[in-house]
Amino acid sequence: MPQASTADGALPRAAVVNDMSLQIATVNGSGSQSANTVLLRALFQMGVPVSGKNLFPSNIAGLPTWYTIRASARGYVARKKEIDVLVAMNPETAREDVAGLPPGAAVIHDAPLRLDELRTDLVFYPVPFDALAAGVTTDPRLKKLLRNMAYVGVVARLLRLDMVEVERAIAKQFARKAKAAELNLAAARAGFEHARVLEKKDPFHIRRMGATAGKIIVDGNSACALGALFAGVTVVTWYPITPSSSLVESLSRYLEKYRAGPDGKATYAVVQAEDELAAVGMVLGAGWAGARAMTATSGPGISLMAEFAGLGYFAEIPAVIFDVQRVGPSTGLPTRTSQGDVLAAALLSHGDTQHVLLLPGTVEECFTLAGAAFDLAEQLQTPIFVLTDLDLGMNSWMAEPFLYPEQPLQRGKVLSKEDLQRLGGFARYRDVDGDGIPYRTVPGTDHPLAAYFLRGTGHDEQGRYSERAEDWEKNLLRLKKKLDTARQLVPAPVVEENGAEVALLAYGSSHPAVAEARDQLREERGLATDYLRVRAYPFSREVHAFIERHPRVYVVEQNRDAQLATLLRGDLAPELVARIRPLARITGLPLDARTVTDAVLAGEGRLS
Amino acid sequence: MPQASTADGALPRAAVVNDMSLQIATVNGSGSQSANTVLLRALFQMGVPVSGKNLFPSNIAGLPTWYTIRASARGYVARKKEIDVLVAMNPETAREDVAGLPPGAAVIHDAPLRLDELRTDLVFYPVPFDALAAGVTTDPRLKKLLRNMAYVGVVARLLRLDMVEVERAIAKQFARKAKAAELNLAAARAGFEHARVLEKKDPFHIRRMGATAGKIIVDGNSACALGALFAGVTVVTWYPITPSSSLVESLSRYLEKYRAGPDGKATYAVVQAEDELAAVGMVLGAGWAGARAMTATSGPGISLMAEFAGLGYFAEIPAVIFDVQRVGPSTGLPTRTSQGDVLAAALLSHGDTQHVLLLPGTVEECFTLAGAAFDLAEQLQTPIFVLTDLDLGMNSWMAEPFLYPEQPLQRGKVLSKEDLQRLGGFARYRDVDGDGIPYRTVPGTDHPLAAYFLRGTGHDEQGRYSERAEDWEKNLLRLKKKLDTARQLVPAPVVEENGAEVALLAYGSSHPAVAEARDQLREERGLATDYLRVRAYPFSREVHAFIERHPRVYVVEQNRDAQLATLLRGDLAPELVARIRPLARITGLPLDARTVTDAVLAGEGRLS
Amino acid sequence: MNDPTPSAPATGGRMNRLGLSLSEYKGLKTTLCAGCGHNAISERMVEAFHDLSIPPEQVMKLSGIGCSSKTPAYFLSRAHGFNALHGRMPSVATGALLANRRLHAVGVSGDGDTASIGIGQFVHLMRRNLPMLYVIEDNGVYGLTKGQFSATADVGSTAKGGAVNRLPPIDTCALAIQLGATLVGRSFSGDKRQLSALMKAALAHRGTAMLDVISPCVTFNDHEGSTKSFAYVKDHAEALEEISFVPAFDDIVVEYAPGTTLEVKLHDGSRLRLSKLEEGYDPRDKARAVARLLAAEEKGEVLTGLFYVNTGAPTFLDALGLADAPLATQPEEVVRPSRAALQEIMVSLA
Amino acid sequence: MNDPTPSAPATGGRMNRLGLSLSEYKGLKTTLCAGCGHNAISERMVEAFHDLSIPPEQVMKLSGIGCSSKTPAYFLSRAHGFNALHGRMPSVATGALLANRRLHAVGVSGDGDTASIGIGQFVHLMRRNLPMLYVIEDNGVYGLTKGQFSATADVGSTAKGGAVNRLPPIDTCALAIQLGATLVGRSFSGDKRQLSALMKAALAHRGTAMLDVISPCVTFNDHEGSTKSFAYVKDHAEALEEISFVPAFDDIVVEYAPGTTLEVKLHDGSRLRLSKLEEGYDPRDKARAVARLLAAEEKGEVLTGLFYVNTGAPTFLDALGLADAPLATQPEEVVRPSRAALQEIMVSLA
Ligand SMILES: Cc1ncc(C[n+]2csc(CCOP(=O)(O)OP(=O)(O)O)c2C)c(N)n1
Ligand SMILES: Cc1ncc(C[n+]2csc(CCOP(=O)(O)OP(=O)(O)O)c2C)c(N)n1
Ligand code: SF4
Ligand code: SF4
Ligand SMILES: [Mg+2]
Ligand SMILES: [Mg+2]
Repeated sequence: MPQASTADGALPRAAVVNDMSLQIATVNGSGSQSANTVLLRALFQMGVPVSGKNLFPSNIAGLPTWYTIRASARGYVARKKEIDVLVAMNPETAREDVAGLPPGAAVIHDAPLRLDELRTDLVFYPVPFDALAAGVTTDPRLKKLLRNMAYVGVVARLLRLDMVEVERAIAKQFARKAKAAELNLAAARAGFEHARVLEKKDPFHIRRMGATAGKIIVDGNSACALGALFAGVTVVTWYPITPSSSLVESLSRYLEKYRAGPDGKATYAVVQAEDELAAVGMVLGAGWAGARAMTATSGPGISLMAEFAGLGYFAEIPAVIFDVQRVGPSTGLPTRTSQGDVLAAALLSHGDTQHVLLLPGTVEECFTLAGAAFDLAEQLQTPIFVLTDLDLGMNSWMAEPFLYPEQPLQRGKVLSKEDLQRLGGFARYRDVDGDGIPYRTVPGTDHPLAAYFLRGTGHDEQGRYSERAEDWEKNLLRLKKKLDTARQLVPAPVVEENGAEVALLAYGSSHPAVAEARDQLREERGLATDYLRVRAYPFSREVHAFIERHPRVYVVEQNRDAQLATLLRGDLAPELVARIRPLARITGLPLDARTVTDAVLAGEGRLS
Repeated sequence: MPQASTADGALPRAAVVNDMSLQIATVNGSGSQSANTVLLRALFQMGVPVSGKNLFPSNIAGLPTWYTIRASARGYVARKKEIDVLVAMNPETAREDVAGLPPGAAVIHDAPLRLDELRTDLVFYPVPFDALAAGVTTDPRLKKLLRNMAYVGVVARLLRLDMVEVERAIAKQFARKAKAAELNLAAARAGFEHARVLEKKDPFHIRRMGATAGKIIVDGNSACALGALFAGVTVVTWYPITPSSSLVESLSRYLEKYRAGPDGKATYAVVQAEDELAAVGMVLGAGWAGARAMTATSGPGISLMAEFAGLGYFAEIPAVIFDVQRVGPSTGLPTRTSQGDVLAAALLSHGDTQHVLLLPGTVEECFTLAGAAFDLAEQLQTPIFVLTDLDLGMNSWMAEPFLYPEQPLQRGKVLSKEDLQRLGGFARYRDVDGDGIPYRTVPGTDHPLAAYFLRGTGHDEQGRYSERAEDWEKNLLRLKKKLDTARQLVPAPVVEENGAEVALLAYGSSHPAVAEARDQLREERGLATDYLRVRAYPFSREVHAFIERHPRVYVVEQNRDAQLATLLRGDLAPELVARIRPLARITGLPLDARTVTDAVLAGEGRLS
Repeated sequence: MNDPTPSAPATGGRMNRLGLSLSEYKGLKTTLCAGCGHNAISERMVEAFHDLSIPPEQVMKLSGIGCSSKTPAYFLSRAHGFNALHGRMPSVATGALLANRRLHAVGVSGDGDTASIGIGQFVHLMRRNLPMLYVIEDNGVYGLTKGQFSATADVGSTAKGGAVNRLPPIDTCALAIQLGATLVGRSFSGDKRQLSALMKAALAHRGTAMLDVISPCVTFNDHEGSTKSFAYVKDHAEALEEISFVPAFDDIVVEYAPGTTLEVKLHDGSRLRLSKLEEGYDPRDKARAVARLLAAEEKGEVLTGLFYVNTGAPTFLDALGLADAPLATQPEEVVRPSRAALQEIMVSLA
Repeated sequence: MNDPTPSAPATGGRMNRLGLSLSEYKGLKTTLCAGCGHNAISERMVEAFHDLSIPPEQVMKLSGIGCSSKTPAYFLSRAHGFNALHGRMPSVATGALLANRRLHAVGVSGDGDTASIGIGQFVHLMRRNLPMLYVIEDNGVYGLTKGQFSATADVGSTAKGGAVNRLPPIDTCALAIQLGATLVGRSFSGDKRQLSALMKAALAHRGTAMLDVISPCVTFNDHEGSTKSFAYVKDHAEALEEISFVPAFDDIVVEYAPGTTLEVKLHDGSRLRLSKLEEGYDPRDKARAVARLLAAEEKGEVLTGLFYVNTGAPTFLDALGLADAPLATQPEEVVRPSRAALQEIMVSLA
């Protein structure tokens, strides 16, 4: 470990090192985003595993916002239920924020708030932020803004961060804005200097370690965007909606930079559609015409795409739809996280419709599964739904650098002019290979037999309109077979197994909380658990096999209706159904480990 | 039994009496509807149980159409798999139609078609329809049309119908069009007369019986319309779509006739909206403002209503949505029947959304459950989906006359000005009574505390915007409780139980086929079965209890994905799940008993 | 309402004819950005209802989704409100008025809510001439989702992120006139006098009254494109590069005479050319109104005023022949036909 | 295409410049009613593509849902077709052209498909000036669902069931011009000469070409309301009262000179007043075009001709700066950035 160059070198006996949750309570629009990023990065640069979560309201300015940074030597990145260190900048919520803290927590607060009068079991550090900012600038607007960077300095000294790393982080943050970098640096230093007068009375310390070397920090939306970029997406349509907007916004920036063609022109199109019906309609039009096309949305958009989703399924059109889930039903909580669209997406549309879902659980998987989605869409000729959520999509996560995809793009069964010449024609909806997947042609294929007429109405193998009972039944059963084929093509689950009796099954952003809960169960209660993380629907055979090996399987998810558990109940052999123990919770906050641990213990009858 | 006054009195020994399926094969637009209705009515007037099913294409004129009349002394009204008597008027399908007949069937056909050359195991009756029509009129257009009534006459003589009843039926059909009645009568008589020359060689006979006295003939769409009419519906919105259009068209006519107010003005509004999103939006606006409001649609419309359905659920707005199901996915087969929207409707919308479904199985229940839907919508303050289908909705069914509803309209928990005065205000989303159902007010209530702000975003008990985790969780769990309350309020299942080990479970228009299949199983194979007909979702406790009493429960439905069985698997105690045996089929044709019988025998390992 | 004697409208006075003070027409505290044009519109709404002595309990407030669509919470707390779905307020308003034709309905929407996702329902609402006031709080952007272009953004305008809009704006006023709305006007959120006058005219009108109110988004909007604007914000952005900071602005207030043109400097330094219809303009000619709007657009001016009014057209509710009493409160005896009626129907089916 | 020498268009001749006969542009046999206006439009479509020597494999046919939307099956069997959802063809067409800008796109819609459920996507398509031919086969009713009114039905017209339409029609041409379509015209299904000319002009145009083709529904339509019409059908209905009977009609064919007005008697006895733009009309003035349309509407005339054309506006694909080669066939080397690119990005995130 490198030499710690914190403000004070020695650690007190009861020190809690590199294991804390720091929350900054502000109002949105007050400009704290850079400050929080600087704090996060400073920790990261010190080699301490971190994660950052923004809890923001559904408006633009003036409402309460909380940013939480977790530092964890053990690498836990789930939300921690307790806050250890609070930076209280918002008068409106300060009292409630303080009331919610566990005994022993530390509170850095704007001095005029007088929070120190509220409780005696906490450590309070009042700071005159206005005065600090006034020392840096006279512009009233800037003053308001620089209060934020001032708390960074205060936090840095109190938690023993290396101020050099804070300064590096500020330099990175304002890389191309010299004046901004200078002002912010001054504010941070003012905070750092002021904090000398504060007597450290809490146990929380940061020490340099080496756990982040070579890692990146990225949000899931950017990771999905990169996955699409390297999967060669060419048509991107969208309609803005939180929390998916930044996926397309980030993708647009990458496309501009990395996808100008040889003539300088765009080898992609990004279109802001008039609504989600149009966005998905464009994707289907483009997919039919041979492009790799995608859209990104959230719950309300998914509902609006229902009719087109059925067309895509039935007429067999490749498409990729990202659903960055937020809390529903209805408009719900647009800035809170959930896994509530699983059932809606899996069954989206009327009639006997079923879709393929991909469920990344980490930012690395956002990258790889986004890429896989484009391959699968063309291989299976069907819409693929990639389900992430606000927590995974918009928050900051550490990751190993993404690996360059080694496999060439899988474009599926597309017949060329030459194929048609050789075959003397084709039947668009015939199951030639026994896998339920037919062959297709794309418009513009220069052969008189290339064309077919795509429709959402009943058709025979040639794609001709048909109302015949046999044609309908045959086609629908082939589509079912195709989804069975999908079980083998989709990403297999990730299994951690050691012969335990109790198993956990989870997916998506529940993963970090479950991973941590398994440690808690084992370390605190001696309860060993096996773990399967589902990454796709329809379920691979491995999912069934895993459940066969475990008498009790807790299915952890962030919704009310135990949606993945419901899909499992529908898919499992009936005698296995009783093994499924739904463990579904929805509050809009990212899942924390303690909730999982307690629920499993309750299920096992071991809650003390 | 009244004196049979058929053309010939005596019956041959091998006669098959009052048990046949008669199919008329024409093209649509050729004007056979009146003729077919006359045939159906004539049988009905002779006291013979009948049902009539129209199998028509999704266009306006010129494509094959089949109308099937089943006459059954035992009262079976399901589609019969075999056709006994074919009237072949359509040159395009005649050969295939004949090929599909079982040996011994009779074929009445247009003489120039020369069908009698096709098979030797059938009875053929060639008829020169053009010549017959020419004897009645010289107008070429009328000639074409009157060929239809001519086959009525031929059928009447061959099957030994009482011509008096045919004539009565014609008189009823053209009650206010003397000239039309006259021409049609002449055509029917011409056919009847001509048929003298045909030597009866098939065994099929109709004899007068007394099984229809006091009954009515009606289609399910009209029955639903009447249910809505007598439930006091005031706002009706729609967007035309087969097979639901006739529900609203019929309702409009009844409203015009029976619902002019004292001042002659309309006490209802029927609005053809610009699409289904608008149709359901209007219903929610009207329901919020205190009206009994409904819309009717089919699959594609259900998909388009997804976003609003979630709002209705979450903001708790009464609404009634009729889904007359047709075959999906996508545009599918617009003129074929299915039960394919069960899952889509039950879960319609993103997030944790769940809806109440009513599932009428007969035209009587179309009437009563349509009425119940309006009560439930207001009692539960939520959208109620009434699922029928093309078979039930558009075909002709016998029924007992509908009974006048004795219970007053149930308008649910609505607070008046006086209530508010007394209570000193209210909280819109508070669970006052412990049943999950809150109290509401309607706009225009003349009290300063009456107003609340309805929204699809998170809210507290007062309806105020809230992003608090506790508010969200509490509200969502209350909504779940409300759906639990619904279990007791929805129509209970219909149970026929006699201690059998094998049980059938069905719903909606599968009922007639299942009822007949139970007889087949018992009579042909000695297999007694118990039977539960589900009439609503969420399932009442009786459904669970029934399954607890039966080790093997075949769930019969007309879709591919065993949709109701899937809901059952999600709702049952896990150890009961293995009892469910899905028996799902979808071809677009109404279910027939033989298919059910064979599938049950196969399931029981008793297929010979 | 209870006082049949005509009296001067209570503008400015404490109490209106119903004896209600202005504060009894207020709503919750706004959660929009300081200086947002939408707030000014809410204030005018409070005044208009108060001054016209409309009982708040007789009002239904409706909206879609967006910053603008939140505003019904910020006026008339004593009126029922329905915050619907994005772009779908028109259908909800239609249903609500079908249920209770006696109530006043006011719908608030944004330019994204109306002209992008909601243009379909907007077109059909205008066509039906449903009696209600429909207000577009028009800022050319999606405020709530942080500044993407809406379908009323000007060609060439630049978003905060740097993207340039290349699609022509939809003129919702020209559209409304052509489609059948019977009172159509445009104003600016900062023009108290004109906006109040238009609102009161609209509330008094029987038929669809559509007001497009230009209402700058101080946080994300940029009306004239990158060359001429961002003057103020740019300086500071240079210094701070802090995208999560939302500066607070004061409301812009303007006043200018009929027939004149006024250049307004917006918070971001961009300029808006408002041109007010002349005093003698006759708003009864559809074709002329549309022509004037097209001409102003060519000149790069935002024409304001009352463009079109037609007091003779039947409303949708009239066309439907609805009973005078609200459908929602028709008694059971009226809405459930008699035993005899059912009997008659059963006989017809026998 | 393979022959660079200019030659006279092969109108009427057997073979076109590609050496293809008319029959190689045909589609399946129609399943529409005999005499339906839509069939005549399909025939013109076959001729236009043939005469312009456009290779059928280079064409994409798109449509929504309705009798009209079935017609792409009845022309150009050798072209790929996409029969989309009701009212949603514009978005599908947009996506298809984004994927392959080299192909010709022709969209066929109905008045219900466009002006009722589809008006939202229509508005935005027009606004984008997407290079395609958009044809509305306009009969004022929903043919396929048996005769309910669409949003282009005239006020006062009567449906077969007896209901009277009370809502004003949407003029899709005026709308398209106002919104940004760059070639807009109207014709009548029976006017072979005018319709062919318009279609060919439209197919040659770069930008959104919108043609509203009045195309009577012989089975359900009634253009002028109960007083003046139903003459023929009524007699027979009186006699037969057979709603399931669809009589077969012959195609209506008309011919009339520019600047004149023609009264057409439809199958149901109703009359349609077609008025053709005069020879010297200048179709480059937006405001004038809209004014002419509004004026004709007031007179109860259906104005036909090429109302507006603007050859200078950038298409949507131009505005997006798309590569010349189709996006659909860009090779992997182009669409998947390099290893170095990923490396650079990873460094930026470290
Ligand atoms: C179906 C759906 N799609 C997207 C969104 C996300 N969304 C919320 S508000 C909004 C745009 C609002 O713009 P506008 O109507 O102009 O209102 P403003 O905020 O500018 O006042 C969008 C796209 C949503 N709520 N629902
Ligand atoms: C979402 C949806 N709603 C309703 C329908 C039923 N539908 C089919 S065609 C049609 C109307 C067609 O009218 P139009 O576009 O004018 O075509 P036409 O048949 O008159 O040529 C309707 C309402 C549908 N297919 N999809
Ligand atoms: S973001 Fe714009 S529109 Fe929204 S509240 Fe702020 S200033 Fe108003
Ligand atoms: S119903 Fe009307 S629109 Fe449809 S095919 Fe027949 S004539 Fe044409
Ligand atoms: Mg806006
Ligand atoms: Mg039409």
